Amino acid sequence: MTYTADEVMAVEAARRIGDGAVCFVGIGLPSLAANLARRTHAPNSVLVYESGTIGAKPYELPLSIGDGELAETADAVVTVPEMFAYWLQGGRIDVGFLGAAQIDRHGNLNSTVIGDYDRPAVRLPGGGGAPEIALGVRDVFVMLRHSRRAFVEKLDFTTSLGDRVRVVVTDLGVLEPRDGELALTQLHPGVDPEQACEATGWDLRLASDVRETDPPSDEELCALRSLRTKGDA
Amino acid sequence: MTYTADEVMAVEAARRIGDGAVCFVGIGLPSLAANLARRTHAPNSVLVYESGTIGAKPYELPLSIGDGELAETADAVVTVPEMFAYWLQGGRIDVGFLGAAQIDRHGNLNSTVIGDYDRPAVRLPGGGGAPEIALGVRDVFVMLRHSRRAFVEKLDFTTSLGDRVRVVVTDLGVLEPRDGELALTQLHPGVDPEQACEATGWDLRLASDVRETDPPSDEELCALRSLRTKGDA
Amino acid sequence: MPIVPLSDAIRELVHDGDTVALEGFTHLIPHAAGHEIIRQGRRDLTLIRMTPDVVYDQMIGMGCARKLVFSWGGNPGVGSLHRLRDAVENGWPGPLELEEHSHAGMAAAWSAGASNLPFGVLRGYEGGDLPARTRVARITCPFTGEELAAVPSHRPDVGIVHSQRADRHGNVQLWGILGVQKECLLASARSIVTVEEIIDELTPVAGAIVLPAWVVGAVCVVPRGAHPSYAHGYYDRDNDFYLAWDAISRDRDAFRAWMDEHVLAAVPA
Amino acid sequence: MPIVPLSDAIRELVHDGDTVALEGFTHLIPHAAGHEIIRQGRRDLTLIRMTPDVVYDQMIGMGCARKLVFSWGGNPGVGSLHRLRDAVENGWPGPLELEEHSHAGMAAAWSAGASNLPFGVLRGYEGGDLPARTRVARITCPFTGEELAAVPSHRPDVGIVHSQRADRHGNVQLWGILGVQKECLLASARSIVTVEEIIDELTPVAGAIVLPAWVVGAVCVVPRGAHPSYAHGYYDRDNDFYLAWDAISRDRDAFRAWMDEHVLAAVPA
Repeated sequence: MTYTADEVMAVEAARRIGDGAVCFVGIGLPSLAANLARRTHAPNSVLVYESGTIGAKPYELPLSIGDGELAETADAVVTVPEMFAYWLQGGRIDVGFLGAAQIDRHGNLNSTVIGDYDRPAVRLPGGGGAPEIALGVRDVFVMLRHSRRAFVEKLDFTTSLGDRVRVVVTDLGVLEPRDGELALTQLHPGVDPEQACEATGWDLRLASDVRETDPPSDEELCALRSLRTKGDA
Repeated sequence: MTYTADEVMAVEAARRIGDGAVCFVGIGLPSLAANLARRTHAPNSVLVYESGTIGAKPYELPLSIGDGELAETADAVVTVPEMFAYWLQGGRIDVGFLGAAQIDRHGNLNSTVIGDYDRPAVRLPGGGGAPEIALGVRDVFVMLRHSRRAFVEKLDFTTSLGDRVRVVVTDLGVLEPRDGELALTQLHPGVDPEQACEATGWDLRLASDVRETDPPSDEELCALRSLRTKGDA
Repeated sequence: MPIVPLSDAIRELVHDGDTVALEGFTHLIPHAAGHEIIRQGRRDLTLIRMTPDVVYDQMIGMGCARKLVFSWGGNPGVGSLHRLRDAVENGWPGPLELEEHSHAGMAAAWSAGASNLPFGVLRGYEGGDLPARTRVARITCPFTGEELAAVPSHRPDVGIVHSQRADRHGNVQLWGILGVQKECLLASARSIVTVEEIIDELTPVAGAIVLPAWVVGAVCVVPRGAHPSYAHGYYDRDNDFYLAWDAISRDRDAFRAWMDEHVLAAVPA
Repeated sequence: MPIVPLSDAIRELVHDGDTVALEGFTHLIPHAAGHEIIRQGRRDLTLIRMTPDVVYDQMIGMGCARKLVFSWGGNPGVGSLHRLRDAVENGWPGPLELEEHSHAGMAAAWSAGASNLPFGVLRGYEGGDLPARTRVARITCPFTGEELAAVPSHRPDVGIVHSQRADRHGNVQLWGILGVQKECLLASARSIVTVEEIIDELTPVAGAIVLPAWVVGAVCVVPRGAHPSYAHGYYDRDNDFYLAWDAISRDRDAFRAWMDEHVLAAVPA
C-alpha cells in the first residue's frame, strides 16, 4: 500500500510506544500515533489527555482534546488541576508527546512566538502543557514536519526544554540524541540523507548507524486509516 | 414538657443558627443543634461535615461524622482535601461548632492533652479540624458542659484560638464576649448565677443584662427527640 | 441572586475594567455569556482562561479586552485564533496585554484561588524564556531546600461557566470533562452560571459535580449556551463551526459582518 | 502486581520500620489489612492517618507502631482510644512518638504528597501551642508578602485503602465519602487496595472515583474488609462495635484476649 508522509510519521511514532506505556497525548499527530499503538502492538497502553480523561479509548480520533467521546470512554475523568498536579507532576506519565513551531539541536521547543516576544511576526498559541510535560514525563517524543523553518539553529523563544526528548519523528526520518545533540538515526523509505540535512537549519549530524525506517505495514496502515474518519489537524 | 440539660443546650444553640447559615458541624451536640435548627426555624441552613458532605440532610443523627446517610442525603460529596482547602479555607462557612475539654475566658480551647504535652495525664483525641475552623469561619459557637474542670483559668494546651468565638452554650447558661472576655449573658431556667460562677474556674463576669433562656418549647423538644433515635455522644 | 435572564446577570455583575474568566476546557464553554458581554459593550476587561478559543477571539476582536491571562490560545485542532493574533501582532482593534502561563501554572493558580491562598506551588517554570515573561517566583521548601515555582492565584471579579442543569434553588450540576469550572467559580468574587435547563430536582449522574446554590451568583437558563462548544449529554461539539471560524476570523471585515449578524443582531437570552 | 491474597500483599509490601498509612475517614477503613499486619507481627511502623480509630488502636496496642502521625485520635462518637492513650500516657506496650497536625494540615500534606511536592501550603497553625509541637514552617507569599503555613508532605512507603470493587485488571472503584483515599494511594511508594469484590467490568456509579490499575500496587479481595467501618452500598457501619470497643479496649488483658480470639486466631484473608 502507498502511504503519505504524515502516515509514516504516525506509524513510526506509534512503534516506539511500549505496551502498557502511559502516554500524555495532545491532538493531531500524537493522538493519531498513540491511538494507533493502542490498536496494534500496544493494546495496554494508556491514553491520558490533559483535559482530564485517563484511559480514554476513542473510536474515532477526536478533533479537540476535550471531545465528549474522550470522557465517555475513559477509565476516569479528573479535573484539570488534578490532572496537572496528581498525574503529570505526580510523575505517573511515561511518554509525553510534543509538537512545536521550532526545534533546536538540543530538542528545546518553541510554540510561543516567531520574532520578538513583544512584537511578534507570528503569535503562536503558546506553551499549553508543554513546559511541564517536557520536564515531568519520563520520555518526550516530538513529532514535527521537517523544514528549515522548523529545525532552526536558534529558537525565537524557548517554550520547553529538551532534556527528556528521546526521539523526534519527522516526515523524513527520525532524530535521536547522540553525544549531546540530536542526530539523524533513521530515514524513511525513499528519503536520502541530503534531503534531511537540507531541511534542517543546523549542521545535522548523521548517526554512524543510520538505518531505513521499516515501511508501514498493511496492518498498520489499515488500523491508521480506520482511525482517521474525523478530522485530525 | 420537661427536658434535660443537654436538651436545653441543643435548643439554645439551634436558636442562634440563622436561616440559610452554612454550618460546619461535628458529631454530638453540634450535630444535634444544627439538625434541630434545620428542622425548625432554619430550614435553609446548610450542614457541612468535615468528612466531605455538603448539604447533608440526615433523617437520624449520625453516630460518626462519616456515616453513610450523610453522603446519601448530601447535595455534594467532596474529598477531605477539597473540603478543607476550597470550602473551609475558602471562607464559605458561616458558623463552626467546636467542643473541647477546656476553655479559658478568651474562648481559647484545649482538646489536646490534660497535663504536660510530653507526659500527659490524659491524652485527648487532638485538634482535628478545630484549629482552622476557629480561624476560618465567620462565627464560632462553642458547646460545652459547665464545670470547673472545663472552664479553667489557664489551659493545659491551646489547641485553637478564641478570636471568633461568638457564643458558648453550656448546660447552665450562655457566655458571650463582653469587653474582651467571656461573660455570662444568659441563665437557663432554674439556674442561678452562683451555680454558673461556681462551675467556672475563673472569676466569671456577669453581663449587665443577664436574662433567662426561654425554656425549650414543645415544638422544639419534639423535633429534637425525633432526631435522637440513634446514639449521639 | 435567583434565576435571572442572562442580560440582567451580565448587566449587574460584569463591569468595565473587571477581571473576568469564562472558563471551560473545550467542553461547556460559555459562548452565550460571552456574546452578551459583547452586546453590552463591556470594555477594558482582563480576560482569564487556560484555553482561550473562539469566544475569546470574538471578545478580543470586538474590543472588550485590555489584557489576556492564558496558557494556550488557539483554535483546538484547527490552528490560530486570528483575532487574538491580530490584536497581539497589529494592535487591532486595540493593544492586548498578555500574561502567559503554562497549563500547569494556570491550573495551580485556579486551585490556589479557590482555596483562598495568594499563590500556588508547582514544579515548573524551570528554564526557557517563559519565566522572564510572566508573573512567577521561585520558592524554597522549608523542609527539603528544594526550589519550586510559585504563581499568583487567580481571583477574578467575575467567573462565568456553563453547565448542564440546575434545580429551582440554583444548585448547579455539571458532568463530562470538568476542566477548571469549579475552581473558576469558587475563586471568583461574583459568578454567573448559564445552564441548559432548570429541573425540579437534581438526580445523581455518574461523574457529576454539584455546586450548591449558596456559592453560585446568578443562574441563567440558556439552552445551547455553549454552542459551538458542547454540553455532554445535550449536544455535540460543532466541529464544523470551529473549522469554519478559521476563514471567518482571518479577515477583519468578514469577522465584523459575522459578529453583526450572529451576535449583535441576536436577541439576548 | 496482579490480584493477590492479602497475606501475600502484606508480606511483600509492608516491612518492619516502614511508614504506612491505612487511610479512611470513618468510611472504608481497611480493618482487615490492619489485622493482617498485626498477624504478621510488623514492628516499628510509623503510622499515618488523619483519624486513627479502632484499627490503629489495635495496631498500637499490639506493638506494631513506633510513631503516629495524625490529627484526631478518638473513637468517633464514643470517646477515647484507650490503647492509644495507654501508649502515650504509660508507654504500654512501648513508647509511641506523636507527630500531631490539624485536619487541614494533614489534608494539605496528603494533597502535596499526591502532587509530588515536598510541602503543602495552608492558612493555619497560627497561634496556640500546636505549631511548637509539630513539623510546620512559615512561608511568605512572594507576591503579597502574606505569611502562611507550610507542612511537609506525606510520602509513605505503603498506602493501604479499602474500596467497594475492582475489575479483573485491577482498576479500583470507590464511592460514598471519599476521604483522602486517592491522595493516600497516589502519595505512597507502594500501595494495597482491599476490595469487597472483583467484577468483570466497572459500571458507572454516581459520585464514584476510579483509580486505574497502573497506579495501584496490589489488589486483594476481602469481603467485609472494612468492618466495623462500612462500605457504602455493601454494609452499614457497625456502630455497636465502636461502642463495645470502649469497654474491650479499656483493659489490657481484655484487649489482648479479644485480639487473640478475633485477630490472631483468625484465618488470613
